[in-house]
Amino acid sequence: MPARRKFIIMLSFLIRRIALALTTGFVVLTLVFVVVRILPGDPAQVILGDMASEESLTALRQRLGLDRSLPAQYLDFVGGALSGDWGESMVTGRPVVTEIMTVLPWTIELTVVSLLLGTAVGVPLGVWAAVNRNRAVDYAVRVVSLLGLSFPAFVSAVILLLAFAIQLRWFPVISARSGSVGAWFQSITLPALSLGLIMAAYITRVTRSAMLEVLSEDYVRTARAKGVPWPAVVRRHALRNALLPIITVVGLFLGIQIGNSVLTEIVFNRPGLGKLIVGALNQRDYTMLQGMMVIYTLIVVFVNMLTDIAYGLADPRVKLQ
Amino acid sequence: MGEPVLSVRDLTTSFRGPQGWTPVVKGLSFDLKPRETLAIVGESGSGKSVTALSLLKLVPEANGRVEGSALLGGRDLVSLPEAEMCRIRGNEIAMIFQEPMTSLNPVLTVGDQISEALILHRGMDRAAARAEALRILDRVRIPAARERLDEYPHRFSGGMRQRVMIAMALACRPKVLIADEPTTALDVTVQAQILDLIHSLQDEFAMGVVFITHDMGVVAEIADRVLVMLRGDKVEEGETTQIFDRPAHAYTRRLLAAVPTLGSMRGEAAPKKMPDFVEGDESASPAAAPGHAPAYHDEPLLEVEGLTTRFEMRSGLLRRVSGRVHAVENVSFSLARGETLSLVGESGCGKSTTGRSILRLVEPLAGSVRFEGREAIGMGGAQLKALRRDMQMIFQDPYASLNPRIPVGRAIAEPIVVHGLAGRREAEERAAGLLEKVGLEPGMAARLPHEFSGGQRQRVCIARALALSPKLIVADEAVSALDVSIKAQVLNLMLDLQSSLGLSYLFISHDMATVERVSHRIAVMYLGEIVEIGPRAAIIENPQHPYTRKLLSAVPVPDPARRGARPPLPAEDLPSPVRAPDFVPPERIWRTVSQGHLVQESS
Amino acid sequence: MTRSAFSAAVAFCMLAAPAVAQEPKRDLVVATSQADAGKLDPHLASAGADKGVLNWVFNALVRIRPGETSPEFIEPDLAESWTSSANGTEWTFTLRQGVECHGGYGEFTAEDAVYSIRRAANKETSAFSGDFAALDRVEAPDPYTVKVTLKTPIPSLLGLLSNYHGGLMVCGKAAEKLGADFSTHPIGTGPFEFVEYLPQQYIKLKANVAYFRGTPQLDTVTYRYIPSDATRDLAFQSGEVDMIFGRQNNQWVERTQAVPGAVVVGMEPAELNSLYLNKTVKPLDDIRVRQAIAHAIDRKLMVAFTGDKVAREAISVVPDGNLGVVDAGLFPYDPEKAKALLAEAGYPDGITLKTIQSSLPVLLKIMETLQADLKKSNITLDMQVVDHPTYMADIRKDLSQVTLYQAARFPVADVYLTQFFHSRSTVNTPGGVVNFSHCDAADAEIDAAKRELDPVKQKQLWKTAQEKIVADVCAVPFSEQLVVWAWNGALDLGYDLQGSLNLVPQLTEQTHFTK
Amino acid sequence: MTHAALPGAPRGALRALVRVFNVNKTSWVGLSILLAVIVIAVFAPLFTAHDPLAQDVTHQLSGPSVEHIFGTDEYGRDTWARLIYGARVSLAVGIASTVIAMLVGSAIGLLAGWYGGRFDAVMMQIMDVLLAFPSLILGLVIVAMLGATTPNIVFAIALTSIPPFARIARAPTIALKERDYVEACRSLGYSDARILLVHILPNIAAEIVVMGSLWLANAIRTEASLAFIGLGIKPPTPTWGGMIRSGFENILDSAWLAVVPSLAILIVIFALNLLGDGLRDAVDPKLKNEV
Repeated sequence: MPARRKFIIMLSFLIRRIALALTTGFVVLTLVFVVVRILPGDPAQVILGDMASEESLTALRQRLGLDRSLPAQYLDFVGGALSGDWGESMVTGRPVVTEIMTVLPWTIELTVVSLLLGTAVGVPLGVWAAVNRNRAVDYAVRVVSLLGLSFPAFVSAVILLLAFAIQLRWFPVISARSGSVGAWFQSITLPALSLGLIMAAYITRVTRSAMLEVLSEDYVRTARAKGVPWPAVVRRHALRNALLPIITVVGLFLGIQIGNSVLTEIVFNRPGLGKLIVGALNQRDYTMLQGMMVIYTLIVVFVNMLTDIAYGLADPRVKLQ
Repeated sequence: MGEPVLSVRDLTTSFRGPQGWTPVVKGLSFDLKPRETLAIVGESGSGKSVTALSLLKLVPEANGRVEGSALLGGRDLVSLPEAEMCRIRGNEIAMIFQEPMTSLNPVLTVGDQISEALILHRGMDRAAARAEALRILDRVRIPAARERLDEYPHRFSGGMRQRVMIAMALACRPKVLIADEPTTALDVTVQAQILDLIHSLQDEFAMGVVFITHDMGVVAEIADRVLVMLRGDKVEEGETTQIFDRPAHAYTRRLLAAVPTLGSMRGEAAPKKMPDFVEGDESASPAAAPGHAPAYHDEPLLEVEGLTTRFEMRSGLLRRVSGRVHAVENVSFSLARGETLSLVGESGCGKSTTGRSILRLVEPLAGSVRFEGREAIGMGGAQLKALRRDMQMIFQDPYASLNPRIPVGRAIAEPIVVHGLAGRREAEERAAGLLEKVGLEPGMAARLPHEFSGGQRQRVCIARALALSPKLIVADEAVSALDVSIKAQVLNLMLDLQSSLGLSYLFISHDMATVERVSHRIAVMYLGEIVEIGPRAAIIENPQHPYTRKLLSAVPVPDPARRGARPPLPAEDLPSPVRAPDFVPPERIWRTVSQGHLVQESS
Repeated sequence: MTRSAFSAAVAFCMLAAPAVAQEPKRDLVVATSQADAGKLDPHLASAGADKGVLNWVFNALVRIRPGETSPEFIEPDLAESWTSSANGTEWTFTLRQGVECHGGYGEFTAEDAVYSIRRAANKETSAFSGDFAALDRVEAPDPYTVKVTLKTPIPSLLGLLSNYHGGLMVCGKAAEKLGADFSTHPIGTGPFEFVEYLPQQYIKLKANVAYFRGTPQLDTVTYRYIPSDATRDLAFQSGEVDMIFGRQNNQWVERTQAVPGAVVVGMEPAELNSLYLNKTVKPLDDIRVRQAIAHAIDRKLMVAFTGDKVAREAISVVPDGNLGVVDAGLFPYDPEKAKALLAEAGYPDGITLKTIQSSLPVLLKIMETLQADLKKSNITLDMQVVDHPTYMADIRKDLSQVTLYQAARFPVADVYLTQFFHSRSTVNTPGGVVNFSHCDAADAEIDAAKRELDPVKQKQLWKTAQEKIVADVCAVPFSEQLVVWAWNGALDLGYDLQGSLNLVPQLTEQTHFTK
Repeated sequence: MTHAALPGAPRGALRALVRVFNVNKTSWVGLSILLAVIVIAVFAPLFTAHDPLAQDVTHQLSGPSVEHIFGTDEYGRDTWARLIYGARVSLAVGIASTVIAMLVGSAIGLLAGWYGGRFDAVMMQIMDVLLAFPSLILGLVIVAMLGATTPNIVFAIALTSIPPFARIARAPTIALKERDYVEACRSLGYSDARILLVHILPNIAAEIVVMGSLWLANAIRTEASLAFIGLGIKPPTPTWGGMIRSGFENILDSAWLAVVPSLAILIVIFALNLLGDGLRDAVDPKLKNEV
């Protein structure tokens, strides 16, 4: 296929997906508005603290516009959102967009690095287990991967800190440092390891079962009949075909992970979306919650899009629809 | 011809099962000389494919064991360690497989897959390997090889894929080529092309070829010598002419007798049963006289008029229709009670879609399907459900058309219960009866499909189709995947059922010899249209349309004496039925050749 | 077992650390348990961790001496001296001269002070406007004089204008110029000035070289947000952090004290833990039932639960250490008596009380211990655990029969008594604050004490009020918890730390490292 | 024959089960572990002398000893007692919510895969949105609208777990839809419901069950995080998730408090996994087993 045509197909795919994402985004916007207001609790109370009297609370609610009718608030919110104005955090007074954008890179960085790590560990392990099906290696890998699945992230996080930051002193306890590449490496390694190992556990299992499937395919036999040595058969012929289910799980995980890495963020003291949303929730920061949940949805939609593109790259038979 | 290039002695391959080691190939010995083609013939379970895998040491090590010796260029392949075997496979001994659709790696370009062996065995760099791959693609006569080198297998047709497989196997000019049923999955015209190709390359490379097949027609076409296997044993080996003219072993004789031969029905008025393939009974038993004859004078059971089914292809930003697959285009025919009409043609000609459109498994775009005078198009809900009692379908792949998790007895009883014809208990009793009717034991009802052989499964499928006492059965390549002997049995069963129950069949097949045997009338389809339709004898003996002629001439004849009689066919794919969205099908003009024999005038 | 292994590991690490620092450190890193900064505007910040850091940046007219919490220790800060009229409604402050605002915003004058007080009293710009309800006028007759006029006298105007809550003085020009940005760029006059804020990471301050009490001895202060207890501890052990907010239990104190060179301090103000009983609902409307509950709570056990190093028994319905607190004679622990009282009130099989409970671990743990304790007297707590904001909202809607609440207030008995026990403050009413009990037992005494100018008589009124409230069993106070901090022993705060009203130790120009 | 059929049926089912397990011997190990866990949970009082609710300030956070084999928590409660009593609630809530998520998720996946087109697109988009909503917020909304009862906890956990199951079910449905035997079902006049339930679902069930066994760990832990927002089991009832959460607060002092319940979860999902793998092997129709 000529490159130009490929490009056009990709472009039209992207445009359609983005249009879909926007529709979804609008639905989410409405949903979020309603949901946030259903939540029990009162932002004014949180902002003013426990010494505030009922009078000052009423005054603050008025100032925040919380006393107006819901339709009026909704119109305001949607209008603002559409024109790119997400408002200011009710608690800190800083613009929601600024708050999200300051921590977003941290979250993306952690997710991407741990994903790479998880893949780098999980795929070879899964392949190894599949090739040695029902031998000791296979059982060992399966048990280890279950270990990764059943241990909460924060337990492994603290163990990593004790081992590498306290005993060995290779890494700092507080990982939020920036600057040189060395410092970056120091700050990302342990958190990425902690999250990455859990991802590795999932990826190992998926890789194993996908490989078992693929290894019984006819083209694997063809490759062997060609005289391709077994390791190359596994790597070049089988693994590439096992990629689709791996991509599915990685995509699913990516979506879940971006929202759920709050414990890792807390233990390694990294800024991140997880901490931001938990904070917003604890303070009933309506504007912040609204902005965050729309961002989450966009991330999930975006990740799905990436997954689809990855499908297309991994398997020439998949057409971008 | 000189020294044998491959010399096999006492080859024994066993597999470990629950009951210990079971030999699947038992002490097989043979020699293969350069430029010689040895056909290994046998049915499923005869051990012929395992023999091929054993020679390449591709038998799974965990539960497979190979003994004996196989000398290739002075080395014994059986005792060679894996690392050295890797240097021999694809290099000195190569193999091509039955399923071109699944035997190529879908995520690598064909160029890469061919180059791989060259890089491995010839030590070429990527550029050199690529150049060589291109040369070989040209050699296997793939049109526009230069462009296609960088394409992925899914963009190739089955025939073209098999050419790629051959290119891959022959890239390093092996001394021995093992071809395991390489043409079984292909259309007849493509099969003829591939056989030609293998033959010419064999001469050029001075290869010995071991050709594994169950198709005696193919054997007659290409083999120098024939080795017949039965349940792991060699039962007979000899020159091809000798095997065909003077088969020594009873099994060989039965095998030959079971092969439908095109033209063998000359002078027969009605479909005729095949000789029964019963061990010990070598006299081919003639067909029973048909009970029901087609009721041509009554109102036709099925009348199809102007049936058109198209699939839209969308692309671009707004998902606009960018083209349509004209799968079925203005197809008209009628089918009498008790009659068999065959739809023949090659993959993609629309014959299956026609069948599925009639059963409303796909929604036709236009046309009418009248069943017993009632219009089936547009029927919904209860009406459609009732209609489906009368029209049933049997599919090509008996492995895929049964739910693997449901015991066959329940599978047969289920439609009876669903249509409220009987309660569960009675339905199960009826199922047992149906099993008996298709030649299986009622006690097998509790078994799962995977416990049956292919032929038995197809019988189960027929029993299930019969459960609702239908009037019409659409048999979509119903016997194409079966072994010769099984095929004969299933065909006979179908004919018996027709004569006893007065069934009508719409028999969809690409196998002209079988079609000749079972049909009253034949319709030839090409690119979604019927190009010729008429009584069986008229079509076979007096084909008018060029495509019908091509189709007939490509059928291999199980007679080595007539080898090489047919002209070589050019390497090309069938034209595509995909048309632009604004395409308007041209008006067709029909010419009547004789009574009921119509042919489309080629434009 | 594990703990000793752990200490050994920590000791090993400390030994392994290079001991080269000849020059004392000049950069301090402090870690709080809060996850992120709230508003960095002194008149809006209500969270302790925000107020703590703002106290290093801002001054007030007067201050409570660093290390102390009682208003008895009020001393001059931006004001050099002050006078008040005999009826206590007119106050005149004379300002210190030559005090410079951070960031080149010029000298701090009476204009700024007036601006600040008006800002703090304005409900649009301040969370503490309610405290200034009695304020009539504030004027600046000259650049160094501030005149405050009250509508009625209040017990502690100096407290109101001290370095706590609304008393902090902002620089008017900066607040005007920065507008909304002021809450992320605090500009004050204190020993340290704001440098930068990285969300969820830290606030960085640097020494204010022109500080009027002298150049601070520390160069920079980094105030880190580390919400995970374990991480904060580990960062302290590894030496990445010099001072940490601690946990309120003996185990933590003992473990942290084992870190070589660590100083652990439990400081004032103690937060009082009380169970508030809604007098208006059955069965709590029967005083015998309330008395039974009071007898059923074992104060010694509640202290033992968190540990004597960080907690002490409550003595009154007002926290110990408040101006005016007395030993109000709380009911002795006596489960048998409790059961007898319940039987007498018609509940021989005990009672079940519905309570809305915060899921905040600190509070939940106390409540779970209390639950087990009350069970012994046949009192069942049906706990509906909700997240903290819901808890805060629901208990103010009067949805809980009994409410566990933990609080410290400005340490004058009046504040606590008014907010928790005066009928004006009853929840779910327009003036409602935190009177969950619907208590009205001592309204007269509380109001009288507000007007009383004689400190002795005032204290007597507060005493009577406390005794009446205890007798009416509006609430059952049981323990007080200290605020725990730990720091590297090489750090000298520059004063003796007894406590800090803002719950974060005050840093002064004197604070420095000795090595 | 008819006479023998009735009493023979359950025995036949049992024999089928034994046959299923014999295909993959490790299933027996999984089954034994699971039964052991269930027995211990149901007959918890027989396996400990301690009351899981009894507090004892004099034994706060004491390490493992003869008296308390897994030590005590910060209230001085026996960890082993809490662990085995906690198994009741945790397993019930975990299994119930996982099963509900499996049922609803697979139903959505099946229908979306079967009907395709716009319905599919909309359903999957809804799943994406559900996936994007943090479980804490969903939980809070449920508390606010329905109240914090145990069935609602199960509902909340199930709700957040639906999307993965929907995706797992959808892909094979699309693949099976093209199979001849499904086409055969249509030609036999079966209803869509029948085809989906009788002919497609059993063929994708193994994948879903295996996924479910992995998901259980998640569900058990989610209970604890929902407890944080008030949608959890009421104190003082012990749950594994709750134990892990409060154990985390003391992880530097008493690591066993978080590790012991984590190991318990590990053991349960390990057992379920062995069972699940065995099940998958056993019902594998072995379509490819001819050599």
